Amino acid sequence: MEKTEHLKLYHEMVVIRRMEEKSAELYQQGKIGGFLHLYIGQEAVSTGLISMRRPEDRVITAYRDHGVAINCGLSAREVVAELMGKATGCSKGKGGSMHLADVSKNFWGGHAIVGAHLPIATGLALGDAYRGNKAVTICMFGDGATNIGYFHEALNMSAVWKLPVLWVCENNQYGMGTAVDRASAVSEIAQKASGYGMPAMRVDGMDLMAVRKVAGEMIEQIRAGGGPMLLEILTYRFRGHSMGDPERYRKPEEVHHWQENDPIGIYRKYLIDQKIASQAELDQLDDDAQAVVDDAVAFAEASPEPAPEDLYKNIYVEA
Amino acid sequence: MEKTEHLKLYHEMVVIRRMEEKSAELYQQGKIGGFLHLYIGQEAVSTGLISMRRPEDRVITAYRDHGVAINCGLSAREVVAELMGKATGCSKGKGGSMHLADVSKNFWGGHAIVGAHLPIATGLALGDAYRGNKAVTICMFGDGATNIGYFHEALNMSAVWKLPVLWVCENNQYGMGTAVDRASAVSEIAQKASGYGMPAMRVDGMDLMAVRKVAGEMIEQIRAGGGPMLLEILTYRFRGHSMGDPERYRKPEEVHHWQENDPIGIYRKYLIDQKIASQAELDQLDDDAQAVVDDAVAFAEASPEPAPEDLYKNIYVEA
Amino acid sequence: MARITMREAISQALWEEMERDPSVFILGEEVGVWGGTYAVTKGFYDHFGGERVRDTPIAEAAIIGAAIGAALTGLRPVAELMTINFAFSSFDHIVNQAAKMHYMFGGQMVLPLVIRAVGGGGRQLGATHSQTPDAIFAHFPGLTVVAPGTPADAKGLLKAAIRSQDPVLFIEHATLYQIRGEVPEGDYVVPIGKSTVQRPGRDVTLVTYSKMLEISTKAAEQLSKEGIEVEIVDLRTLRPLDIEPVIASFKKTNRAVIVEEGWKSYGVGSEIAARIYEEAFDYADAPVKRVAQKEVPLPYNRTLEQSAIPSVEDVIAAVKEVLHG
Amino acid sequence: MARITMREAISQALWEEMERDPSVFILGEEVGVWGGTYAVTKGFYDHFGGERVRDTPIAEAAIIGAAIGAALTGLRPVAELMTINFAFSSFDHIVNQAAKMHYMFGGQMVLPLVIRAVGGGGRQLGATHSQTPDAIFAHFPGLTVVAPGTPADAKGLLKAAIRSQDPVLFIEHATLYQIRGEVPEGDYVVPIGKSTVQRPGRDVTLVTYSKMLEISTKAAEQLSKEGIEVEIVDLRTLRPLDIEPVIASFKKTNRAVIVEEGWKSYGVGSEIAARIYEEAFDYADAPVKRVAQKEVPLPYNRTLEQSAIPSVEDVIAAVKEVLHG
Ligand SMILES: Cc1ncc(C[n+]2csc(CCOP(=O)(O)OP(=O)(O)O)c2C)c(N)n1
Ligand SMILES: Cc1ncc(C[n+]2csc(CCOP(=O)(O)OP(=O)(O)O)c2C)c(N)n1
Ligand SMILES: [Mg+2]
Ligand SMILES: [Mg+2]
Repeated sequence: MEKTEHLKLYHEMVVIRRMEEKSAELYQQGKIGGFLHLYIGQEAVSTGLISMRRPEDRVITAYRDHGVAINCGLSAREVVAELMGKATGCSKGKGGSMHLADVSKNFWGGHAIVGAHLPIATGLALGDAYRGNKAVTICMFGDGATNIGYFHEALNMSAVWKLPVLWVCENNQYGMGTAVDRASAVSEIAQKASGYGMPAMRVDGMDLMAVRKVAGEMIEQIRAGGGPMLLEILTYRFRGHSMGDPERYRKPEEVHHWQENDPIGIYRKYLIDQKIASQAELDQLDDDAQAVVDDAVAFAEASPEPAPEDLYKNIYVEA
Repeated sequence: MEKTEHLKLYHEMVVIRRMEEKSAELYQQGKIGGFLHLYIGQEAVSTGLISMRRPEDRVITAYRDHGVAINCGLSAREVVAELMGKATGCSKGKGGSMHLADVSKNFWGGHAIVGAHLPIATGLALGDAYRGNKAVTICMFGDGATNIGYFHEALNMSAVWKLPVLWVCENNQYGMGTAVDRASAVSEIAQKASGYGMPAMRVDGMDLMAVRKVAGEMIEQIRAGGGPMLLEILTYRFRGHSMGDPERYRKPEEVHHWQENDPIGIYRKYLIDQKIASQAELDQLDDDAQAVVDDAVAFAEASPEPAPEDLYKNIYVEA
Repeated sequence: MARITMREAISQALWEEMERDPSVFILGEEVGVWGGTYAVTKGFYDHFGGERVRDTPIAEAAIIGAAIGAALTGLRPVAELMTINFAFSSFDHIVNQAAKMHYMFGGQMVLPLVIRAVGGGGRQLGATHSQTPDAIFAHFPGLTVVAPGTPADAKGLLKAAIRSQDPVLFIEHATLYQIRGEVPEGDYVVPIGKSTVQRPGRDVTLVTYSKMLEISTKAAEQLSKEGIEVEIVDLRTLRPLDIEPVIASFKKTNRAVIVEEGWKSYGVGSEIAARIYEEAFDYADAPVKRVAQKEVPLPYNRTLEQSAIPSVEDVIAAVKEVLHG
Repeated sequence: MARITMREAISQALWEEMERDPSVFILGEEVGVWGGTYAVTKGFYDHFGGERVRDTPIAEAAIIGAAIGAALTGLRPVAELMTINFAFSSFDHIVNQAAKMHYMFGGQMVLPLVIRAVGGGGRQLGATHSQTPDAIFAHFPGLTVVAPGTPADAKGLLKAAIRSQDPVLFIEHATLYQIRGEVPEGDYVVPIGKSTVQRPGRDVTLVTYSKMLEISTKAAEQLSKEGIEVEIVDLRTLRPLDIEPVIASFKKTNRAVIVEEGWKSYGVGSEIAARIYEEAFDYADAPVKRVAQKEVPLPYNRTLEQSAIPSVEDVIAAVKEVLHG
């Protein structure tokens, strides 16, 4: 892997982190509304994972989608603008935090109904298989989503039809306030693959390089015709489920323990230890990231609201 | 096992067989309407299984429910009357073939939406667990039903809550015209239990004694607090999915092969080989069974239709 | 023009569109090897192959979800729900996903998707299998809901649905498959979102669609013998609703009966009645009358079931009532 | 009588019923340890324990299915759907199973089941999370659909729902939890299926329920300053619908406005308008007016979203229109 690639990924992670911190602020100020689910703590998951996709590979995820959007190549500008409901947002202010997307970047959203995007991912992969494309669909979802029927129907169908999907469970150990064991019969999500005769792996999601390795291998096996696979990525969200979570369900010590496992810190240390980058270079990237976010916020703040008549646009393609 | 019990079970199987044959006739004559799903070929499954339940154990199944109803102790009279839509039917003519039930016999139906009764079974077992009853819920469903989300949600929830349910898949190898392998990622349904950390067994459903043995053990393990389990019972339906099935999806040879494995014939042979009953005794039971069915049909034919005003009864308990 | 059944008309539309456009494909339970539960896709599997006529597991959410996903990639899936009752097992994907994705993502996602679903009662299938819940789907903006009542409309509207860029719920009626009618051959497309006068008349406006068009037509024929001329407006599309022909007719007859198979409360007739008054209040000479299903889950027993579904006699009685009070 | 919030009133009803009857229990996502997403069940888990305040997996069909099954065994489950939008993920269990089982099995199955679901828009949650689809549930016979608009009704109706032998969908509104009102202490039960006049008036009948009662009341207060006295009829129950108070009021005022938060087409107002004309055609001095949500999936942007939901101004304008044409 090239140094520039390393630096790019580090930069992406820091952009996500800074953007999320800033979003929390904007939310407190009432400039972002609705639900806001931060990605802080999980940055290495999507940054590592998506760095292994080819442009033709489709990505789809749940409502915890800000980081994924950045990794898919959306600008912080259009992400923050969407969070603020502006016309310049990637979904023109109609989607908000939970519905980021950019089809031109093969990023298919941002979906707010838990698990409902899994069957849709099956269809994306079906579309590629139908045409004989060599693309892989990467579908991300939470641990909580593995208990809903959609998960089952989607994984089963993808396996019966041997579709090119990588099913990626971001196991951050809670679905809202419910620990995995209180909601799932098996605590290792990867085990659920056996009901679909599907290969599965588990990987540490705080370690970007580990995620890259496993994800890269699986994606290429799928591309080579290996059929769908399930990847469980262990991670943790440092913040509440969304803004306004009373967090009665986990102990501060637990959170602190995980915060010490900061995926950005780990990657930073790796880059320095491996002499891939210097402290100063990384500091510079940190500053750059902050500048990217500051610019995005300024852009979003200055952006126009959608026009009143936009209310009636895009209900149907054919009017 | 007592001889009388053996003879009772043999008799039950033959009653089911004769009743199903007669029902097919009544359907051709237009005396039964709607869909009619015959149980011919699968008699040993529910006869063996249900013979192991205690009266407090609840039974719930899908629309292929005629045999199960008989095994649960409903009379052929009230079953045939229901098939003919008569007021004397177990569901007062409102349910029909797919909606037989008798709550007083702990038989909770007959459900026509594939898989939808599985979450309901979870709730039945929850009701018993809540009260500390030592009852087990026996929930039967087809192989095709294991691909719908309801299966997943129900099994997972039952496992998380360690509920007393025996999940019984009657794998008759087709869901309508779709062979198991064309619809399910794994061909052994029992394998699906591993995604729920649930013990599972497979048994030959043409062999009543084998079914009894395995089912009996599982039911008592569950009663003892072992949590839910999955039992796959291999069987075959000798007739079409329902009346009017073009049967383009399977070869006559395949059907013939299985018909030679007739569960009634197998049990009959067993009873004679083991010198439990004589040919003559069994012939007598066959005649009895025919008489039971003839009586049931006569009863049903002579029974009144529901009154016109019954249309408005039982929409709500509270009017 | 050939005189063919509704089943043949639908089958023809599907076949021709699949021949015309390789991005059109079918998925659903028993659409392939079996040939379609209602034999609509008989012969398709052999001709087009299993890739384009895809048998699915019993997994309605995945069927619709997969169709949505495939549509997003630019294909034109025609998903078949064996009956519309099973749409309740994929309701979220129909009303939350298919209906909203184009809007919610600011127009970037396009879903050229058709969901065919067979509805209607009258076949002794019991409460869960006999519903006509068309109104509840029509409640959702973003969804297009079509329900033809003649073989020609079935063909033409299905073609339009397949060519549409929007998600279309196409509701067929199980007891209409056998009816016959003249159907233009080849590329016959009927625009979605246009109500039409199926039978001209001067005395009463009768608004209906789908199966109840057949019942209403029979009623109109009988009434005609008594000198009462009913004008039948067939909605054909429930959303977007084209109320114009209804209003035009009502302004002429000043009386209306609405006939639907589904339940009356919160049904199709509620909306039509409300619209008639909103747009032609001053033209009303008598209260608009709704004929609909009795408010019960449909029972299995044939006599009871038939008594709950609108009959020719019910329609005749309603017409006479709006005429003579 | 104490002046408490709607949240407290609902919480109180649940708490008291659980204390009174050990067969009452709660299940749903985050009802336990979290204390309820909308804090309705805060403190319940500690007091009643995890058996009676059951956190569930995210599996809406299983939540409702399990509640149905438990109800069949004689328990009285109160299932919470975090929002009514997720009822679409358990739609079959609500409308096909819960609503039909009593009838379909000839009366032998009894389902004393309550489904609490939070509905409504206006909080920038986007199209899938902001719906008011009350009408579509009310379409199904066998289901009881309740949607209170005041804290007192919320308490009294929830108690009635829990004690009912029938499955009840109890719809709460997310932006009503904070409103305050006088609520009788202790065993206060409001019968299901009774509409009520919440504000007497002589000029116009305003029919509404749930959140729109608050909006309509504000509008009525402003109109009153202009000398226009609006009579507000609160439906409270959508099925079975008690139209009598609506008709009685309309026969007095001869004019009506219906205000609902959901979409207009095939909505609650359609049914009410149709019923008014059916039962009081000769009393109508002006067309009945419907105020409802604009026919769009609700957008995230606050200004756009607000412009789509009926406002006090919209109601005032509608009232003036029916008065002055
Ligand atoms: C069908 C459905 N049910 C419930 C919800 C409410 N809800 C939103 S997020 C969430 C928790 C999901 O947990 P998980 O899948 O682990 O994702 P995470 O938030 O941890 O990323 C719940 C219950 C929903 N959006 N959709
Ligand atoms: C949700 C749903 N989808 C589809 C159907 C139509 N259908 C009825 S039976 C059946 C096949 C079920 O197969 P299986 O579960 O194997 O049971 P079997 O008929 O073999 O006993 C199908 C698809 C239905 N009733 N419900
Ligand atoms: Mg999680
Ligand atoms: Mg089967």
